[in-house]
Amino acid sequence: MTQELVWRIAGGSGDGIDSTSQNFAKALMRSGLDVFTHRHYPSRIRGGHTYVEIRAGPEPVRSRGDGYNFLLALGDSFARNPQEDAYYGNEEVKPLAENLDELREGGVIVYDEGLVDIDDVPDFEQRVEENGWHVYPMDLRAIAREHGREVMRNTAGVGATAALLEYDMEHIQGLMEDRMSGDVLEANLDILQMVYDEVEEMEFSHDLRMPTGSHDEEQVLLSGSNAIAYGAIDEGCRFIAGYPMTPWTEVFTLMTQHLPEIGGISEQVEDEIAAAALALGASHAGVKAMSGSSGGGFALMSEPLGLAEMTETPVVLVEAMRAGPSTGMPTKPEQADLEHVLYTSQGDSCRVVFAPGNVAEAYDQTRAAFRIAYDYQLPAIVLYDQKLSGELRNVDESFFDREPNPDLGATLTEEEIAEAAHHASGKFQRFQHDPDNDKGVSPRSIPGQKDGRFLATGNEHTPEGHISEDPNNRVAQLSRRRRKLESIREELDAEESSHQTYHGPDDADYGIVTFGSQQGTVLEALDRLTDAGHDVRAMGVSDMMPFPDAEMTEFLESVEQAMVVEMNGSAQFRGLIQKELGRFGPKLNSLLKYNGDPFEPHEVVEGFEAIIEGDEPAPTTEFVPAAGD
Amino acid sequence: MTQELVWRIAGGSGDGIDSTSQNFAKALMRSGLDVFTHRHYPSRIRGGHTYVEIRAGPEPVRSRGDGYNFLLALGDSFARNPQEDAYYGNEEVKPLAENLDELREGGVIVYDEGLVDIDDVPDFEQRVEENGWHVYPMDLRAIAREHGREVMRNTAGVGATAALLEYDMEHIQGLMEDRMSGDVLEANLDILQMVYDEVEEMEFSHDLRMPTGSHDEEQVLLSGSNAIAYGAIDEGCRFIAGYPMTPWTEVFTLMTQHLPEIGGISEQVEDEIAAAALALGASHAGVKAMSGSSGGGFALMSEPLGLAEMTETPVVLVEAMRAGPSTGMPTKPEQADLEHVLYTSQGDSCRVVFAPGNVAEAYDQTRAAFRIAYDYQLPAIVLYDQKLSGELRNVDESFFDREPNPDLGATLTEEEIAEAAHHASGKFQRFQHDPDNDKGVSPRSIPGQKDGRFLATGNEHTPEGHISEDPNNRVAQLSRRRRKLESIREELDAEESSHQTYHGPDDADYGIVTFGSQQGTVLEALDRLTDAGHDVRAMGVSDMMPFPDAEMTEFLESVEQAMVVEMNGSAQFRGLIQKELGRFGPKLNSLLKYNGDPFEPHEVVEGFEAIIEGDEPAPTTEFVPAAGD
Amino acid sequence: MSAFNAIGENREVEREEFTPGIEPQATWCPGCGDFAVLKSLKGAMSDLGKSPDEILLATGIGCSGKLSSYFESYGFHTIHGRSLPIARAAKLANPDLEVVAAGGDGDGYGIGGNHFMHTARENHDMTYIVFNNEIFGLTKGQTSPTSPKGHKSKTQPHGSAKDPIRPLSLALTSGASYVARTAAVNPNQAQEILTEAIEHDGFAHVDFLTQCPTWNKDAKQYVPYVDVQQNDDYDFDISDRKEAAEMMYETESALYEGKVLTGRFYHDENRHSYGSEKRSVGEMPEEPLAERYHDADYEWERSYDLLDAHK
Amino acid sequence: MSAFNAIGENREVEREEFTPGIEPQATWCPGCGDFAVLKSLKGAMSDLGKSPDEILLATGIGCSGKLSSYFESYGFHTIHGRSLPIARAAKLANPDLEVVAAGGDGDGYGIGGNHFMHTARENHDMTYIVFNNEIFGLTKGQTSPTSPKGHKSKTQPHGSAKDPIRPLSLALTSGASYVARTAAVNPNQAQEILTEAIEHDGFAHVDFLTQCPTWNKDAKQYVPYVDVQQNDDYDFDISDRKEAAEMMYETESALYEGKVLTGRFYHDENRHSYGSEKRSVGEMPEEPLAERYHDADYEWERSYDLLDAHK
Ligand SMILES: Cc1ncc(C[n+]2csc(CCOP(=O)(O)OP(=O)(O)O)c2C)c(N)n1
Ligand SMILES: Cc1ncc(C[n+]2csc(CCOP(=O)(O)OP(=O)(O)O)c2C)c(N)n1
Ligand code: SF4
Ligand code: SF4
Ligand SMILES: [Mg+2]
Ligand SMILES: [Mg+2]
Repeated sequence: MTQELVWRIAGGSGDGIDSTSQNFAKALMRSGLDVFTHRHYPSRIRGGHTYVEIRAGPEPVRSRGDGYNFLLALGDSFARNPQEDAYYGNEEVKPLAENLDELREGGVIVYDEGLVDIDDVPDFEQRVEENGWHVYPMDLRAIAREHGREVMRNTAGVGATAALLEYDMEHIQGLMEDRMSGDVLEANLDILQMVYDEVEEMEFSHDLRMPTGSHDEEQVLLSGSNAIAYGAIDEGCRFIAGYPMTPWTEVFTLMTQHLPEIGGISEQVEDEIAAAALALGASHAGVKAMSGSSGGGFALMSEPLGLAEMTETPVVLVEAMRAGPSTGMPTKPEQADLEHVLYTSQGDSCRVVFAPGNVAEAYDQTRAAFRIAYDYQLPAIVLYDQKLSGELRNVDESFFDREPNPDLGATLTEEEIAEAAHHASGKFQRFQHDPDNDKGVSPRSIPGQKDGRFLATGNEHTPEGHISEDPNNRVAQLSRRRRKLESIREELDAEESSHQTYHGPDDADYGIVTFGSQQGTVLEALDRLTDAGHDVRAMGVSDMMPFPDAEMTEFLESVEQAMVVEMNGSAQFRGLIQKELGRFGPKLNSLLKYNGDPFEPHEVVEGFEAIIEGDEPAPTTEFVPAAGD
Repeated sequence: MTQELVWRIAGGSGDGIDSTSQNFAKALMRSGLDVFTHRHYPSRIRGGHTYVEIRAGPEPVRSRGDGYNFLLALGDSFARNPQEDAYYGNEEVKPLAENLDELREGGVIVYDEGLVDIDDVPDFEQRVEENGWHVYPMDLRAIAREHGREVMRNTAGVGATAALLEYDMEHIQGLMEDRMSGDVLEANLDILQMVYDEVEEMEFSHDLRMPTGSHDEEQVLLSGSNAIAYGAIDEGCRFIAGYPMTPWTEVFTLMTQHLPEIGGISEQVEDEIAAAALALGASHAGVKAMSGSSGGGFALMSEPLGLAEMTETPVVLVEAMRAGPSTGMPTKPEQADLEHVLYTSQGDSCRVVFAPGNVAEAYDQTRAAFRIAYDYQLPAIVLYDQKLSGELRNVDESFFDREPNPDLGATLTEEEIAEAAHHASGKFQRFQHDPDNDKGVSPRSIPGQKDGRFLATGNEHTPEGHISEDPNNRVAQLSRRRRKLESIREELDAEESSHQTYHGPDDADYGIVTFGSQQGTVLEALDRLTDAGHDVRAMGVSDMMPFPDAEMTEFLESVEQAMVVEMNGSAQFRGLIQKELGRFGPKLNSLLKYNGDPFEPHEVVEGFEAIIEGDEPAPTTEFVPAAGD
Repeated sequence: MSAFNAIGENREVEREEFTPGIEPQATWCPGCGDFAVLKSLKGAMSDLGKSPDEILLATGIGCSGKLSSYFESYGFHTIHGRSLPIARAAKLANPDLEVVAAGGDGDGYGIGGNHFMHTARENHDMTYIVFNNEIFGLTKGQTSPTSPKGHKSKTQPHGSAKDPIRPLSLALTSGASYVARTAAVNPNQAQEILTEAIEHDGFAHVDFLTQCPTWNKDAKQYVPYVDVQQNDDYDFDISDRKEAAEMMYETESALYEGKVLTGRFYHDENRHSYGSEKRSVGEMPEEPLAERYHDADYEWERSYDLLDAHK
Repeated sequence: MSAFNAIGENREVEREEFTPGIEPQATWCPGCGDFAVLKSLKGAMSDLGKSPDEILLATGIGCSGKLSSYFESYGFHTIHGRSLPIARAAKLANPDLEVVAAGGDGDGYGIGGNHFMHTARENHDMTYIVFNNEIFGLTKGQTSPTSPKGHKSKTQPHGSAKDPIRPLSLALTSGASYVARTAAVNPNQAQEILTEAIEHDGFAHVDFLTQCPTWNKDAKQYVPYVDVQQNDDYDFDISDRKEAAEMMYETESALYEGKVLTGRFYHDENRHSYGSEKRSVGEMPEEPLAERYHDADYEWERSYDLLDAHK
């Protein structure tokens, strides 16, 4: 029986690939499978090589596979006329031509012969033969035109997929019925049926069939961006300010769509400096607030971020990484903003940074970010990337059945304020040198509260907030603010479940360490390495600041050598480990990738083998061996 | 004979302390002494405790001393009326009261009894007695009023100083004659004489006398900011754009005053984003250009900085650190922007950062920054701080007798462009994957050059500059850009003289490491430690990026333990060492200070003793021991 | 019951309540116009019966920005140029707060110019006071966006080559619904204008001429001043955009010819404030959001109830 | 001899020279108004006899920002909102270059609004083309500063509560000395206006209506358009600031009532450009700075000669 389907739908930007694939993934989920999606698209509104890959099987799917086994190659409606030596190549055939390299042996191809001319695909016949591919040309466009409109060729393609895999159509039909109505629904259902019938007539040469599975409970399909937005909502965040930027726009848009319905406020403002400043203003006035951006937009938040640190204004910022520097490759994932997010803004950093490893962690860690930001009065940042942002996974519905937490954290009631220390000037001492708790947190009042007035300032300040350059006050305040980070680390260490994930035997000889969105890929690779007889253990790290020194030390002490896997060119995460621990450098090897595509499991496997067997790693990755001791 | 004078002049902001002390320092230099100044002032325009300290002696002076031995306490013309529990205390007596803690035993005090009432200085008589101070009250204001104007009390104070130290007045008179004329000069000379005569009548109880010395050649007195500006001018920098911010304003103002005279352009613009962008625009158009800022202003340059990296636009930025985060303490020094400057802006950093250790290095390293920025087409940053910015030292005039270098670096002439590779689209290939040199540098054309047109873009791009998301092109371009850093490291390593300074025996057991402006203080402390029989060596580091891995490794391997001295609260420089080398953490101890005052030599001495003898370090510093192994 | 009992007390408030019970005393230079802003703001708030705890005063960075240190209320001394976005969000979060933003001419028309334009455009219900001393005070006297052409300073040694910006006209063009100019030398007018500005339901921009004797000019140079409402030479309708625009243009030009015109220049009582616009399209709750966090009975919405779309 | 021989060639330049010899073909959507900007700019430059190597085209980020990819010249595709400060510095560095900046309405009036205001104020000799499609195109259709009130988008699901900004009025108030609006649907007018704008010695702002059929509206919605110079209903003097201001106000309002007014709105031939102001106060050299680096005979000044003040 087929273990997994890895289905790729390819076409042009603006051709509806995204929504078609999302619906298909949902159908697969509904029929009992676990699913995982991966998006690839250009920074262009119309046309250009785009695909979405869905990996589905009866067992939990954590990552892309290596390659895929079913290609649905649609046309690109906005393909440009090719010319010789063209920058963008022949776009008309890209939905087919660009995807062949990764199609597994024995894979299935359905392409729209109405739009794609295989004569323009170099060496097509030969490659088909060499790889034992099964090719089914169909005039999907014609079918769509005949029974509905041209855009419905996506439906036709999905129908063909289902039929070829002998997949029960009811899930797809059900979804259409949920999403559409009237003539549009009719036409789509017709097309689906037409194609199904047409395929039934055909002869199949392939063995691939839809895997089957079942879920114990109701599932929901959602992306990292959904999960972040939901985490924020469940923590009582009711204010967001932002400015669009790929891929952060997804979280911003989701929040903007939900907030008015639940009595919250979303503001699209003039730039990201303002966006961050608004979030601070709203939080200061007593509302749980967030902002966020990507790349250059986050860079513009650098100064307000420091203001939040200095005024101890709670705020959550999200940063969705994409390939940099500068505008870089706006729709491609990378993990190269780690150092930027940790250190941008003048002065000693006093912030929290979490890098969730999957959809569920994105939800959990967004909640943790809010909790900590408000309890400890500092900025907390959720650092993720273009990959996690758009990656769909199924999660148990019950996972979300939790209590909301609108608690404002370290604040006082008017009664408490009346009891609290005030300075002779009349001001409430909102920034005490030695607050009662040993966390370094001095509770705040909210504007409008009686006798709670104080000054929040980005200058160094006395307990009541007045500007001060007194050296003793300075030391008391700065060290208290920094003490908060230690308290947070203690709190996180004391929690039942760590934000770090481990996989593999405790006593393994070798380690693989990664952070953020590459977690799933590394775990997948780990299984393969273990199957291949390697003695290896993996760690996925989410706590970037405060850093989990103890956990990381324990892990690295337990292994002889470790490989650090990250998507950037300067080994930033490895640098962070070295910085924080001041040792282990000679044990660490780096596996880097920065071509705009996330790691595939086989690349991690090959990278690992390069360490212990001295093999060449995959050509798309860069291997940086440990420093000689 | 007296070895050194450490003279402190104290008063209010806006009372001319700065220029008076500058002139006095110059007089001392002219009379053959080496001098070094230290400024302390509040973030306030008029009034508030201000002092300038001049250390002068026959031998080179590298740093402040511990304490000082002569106080000239003037009045604060803008002192506010004190109230009980006042935030700002009794400002009228601050010029005297605030300075007593650091006055050495047996020191001399001259105060203006016209303005300062010693009854308001707590325990004054008692402290005088305990410390064996020699106190000379004089009504300086009255003398000034009588012979000129009240502001001339500074002159009277200088006269009193000279007389009490039996210093030949001619140097002071000479300076006045160079700077003033007419009635003003007359009045000042009169006052000087009056005071001199008056003091001659008095009985001296102190032994302190002006030290004497001589210089082999003509000296010039200048600050770190002067040195940076002159380094820029000598490298042919003729364009600066900026926005005022303390302490960067000094470099900006100096350049703005000089540039029009030498046919350059200075632009004060709407904000720092624009300032950095203008510098890029001017450089792109073929002019050597710079910008800079401090704290929050530099934070705003984050996004343009990344654009410079991606478009390979040469530019020099200077960052003058002050105490942060946020507005912090605007007039106080700190070294807490190191990580910010290294990593701000999304994506992998590709920049050069130098942190000069003294006035001469500030000049040299600014030149190096320009040379490298233009040769390697990237942003180079000179990172210094409020201390170095305003610190005056005497330097041999001949030090500046060098050739200017207006070379634009890696550029082509029209003839060379004609020969160079062009793409079929007509564009010059300004971003070749594999340029002829092995440095990773692809030479550029300048707009207006025939057939040199190309596209500079912050997106990832092809050799001719067109936007591209092609994975192979991406890898070629990003790895080439990063290769430049390696080439620079090689170039720096190969140079005759390293940017790092060493002091003490090669085979010492212990090391002290610091960076930037604390160099002189550490060297001073080293001498004391050596005198006290410790076996210790010091290293002052200037290359922050690319980091001098080999030099640092050699140094740390040679010692058993090392102490890292830096002015911030999170041990950023120690973190950088650990990050870069991945080891030595267990050997490293941190000595931190972040109260707004730079280190004094004795604090470094005490910190060191804390390591090897387990003593308590000075209470103003924080000692962070090595991580257990 | 509100969690914010300082709000809407509507009691007699003495102007002394806005003076910190003890120091800090203002560190402005002797003769600085900034004192007059402090004084007139205290007077206006007292006239309006606002209590210190219901006011949020957000300031920028500059000598002017120190206003929040010397005016007793909730204060937010922000960063250079960013008082407006912080202030307007606080107003959205809790519309019951009395929100005032203030800063210098460099702060507001230089680095913060874009926020000025967009906040005015959105017509947030708040007052914005710009201390216009035609100079960067705190950084020691550089040319500012309102410094006259030809103005010499350390960063413009040969005199500025730039025409100054037109703050009143910019406010009007951008969409401010109340625009006035007053001067430190005329504290009575200043207090009246600030009172009106605070009462106005919309974005009220007050360009406040504050002499800087240390770097620029002293009070004398702003005298005599003319109140355009009091002077027969100036006859225009402040509710008429076109007439207001012309009067502003003249006023802005006149300043650099030594003629100090002050007064109300524009007042549009009909334009809806941003809060009410936003509420009317259903993008802002009727009750102040900040109250909700103190309402023990509020049933907080959960993502669990939004999952249907994901099934 | 100049080091920049492309400058001032003054030869016949075919518009095809501004088309890259081969791809990249524009990736704009079919029917996008941006094609018209490209076309009219090519036409204008050809009419003016400018050669591709003497032009620097600095663009922002957005669909509009891709102009520099498809127009053959020196190009600088900068970052979002920052084309103006980069462009104006290039002009100061080498005044002989023909400098054009371009970007979207979000880029220029949103995030870049402050640079717009200050560059206009300074009156740099350059042309600034704003592709005004009343939307954020590249980020997929969010409301922009010129989107009409009530405009619905993913980030304004209930319709924008904000009044749009007034780009022409802002340019005028800020100090632009040439202000025009043209439209993609009127390529002939566009080419003429761009030609004039480029020829103008000062800051020329062209608000270019570019339909975005993908997210906003298609070309039909900009038809019919009226050229205010060609239509007798509009009689005003483009050299008169006051009349221009009123016409702009009307034009801006009319757009949202479906009436597309285009043409020249303001032209001040007397205001000196920033470069000439700066030269006249002695803060800018007469010869282009960029030339100096290629002058083998130039005696570069040294700090050594400035040390007198330090002795
Ligand atoms: C981002 C940033 N840039 C620069 C500064 C330095 N700075 C502080 S106040 C100021 C300008 C002061 O002028 P203005 O806003 O007119 O206020 P004034 O002091 O005249 O009241 C500047 C440039 C800063 N604090 N932050
Ligand atoms: C600092 C920053 N913020 C956000 C973005 C994302 N972004 C790219 S283009 C764009 C707006 C596009 O709108 P507009 O300027 O009107 O150009 P158009 O695409 O409509 O031509 C935005 C927000 C960015 N690149 N940089
Ligand atoms: S410098 Fe000028 S603005 Fe600042 S306090 Fe002094 S007088 Fe006032
Ligand atoms: S999205 Fe709109 S502006 Fe962008 S290319 Fe398409 S039609 Fe043009
Ligand atoms: Mg000012
Ligand atoms: Mg647009």
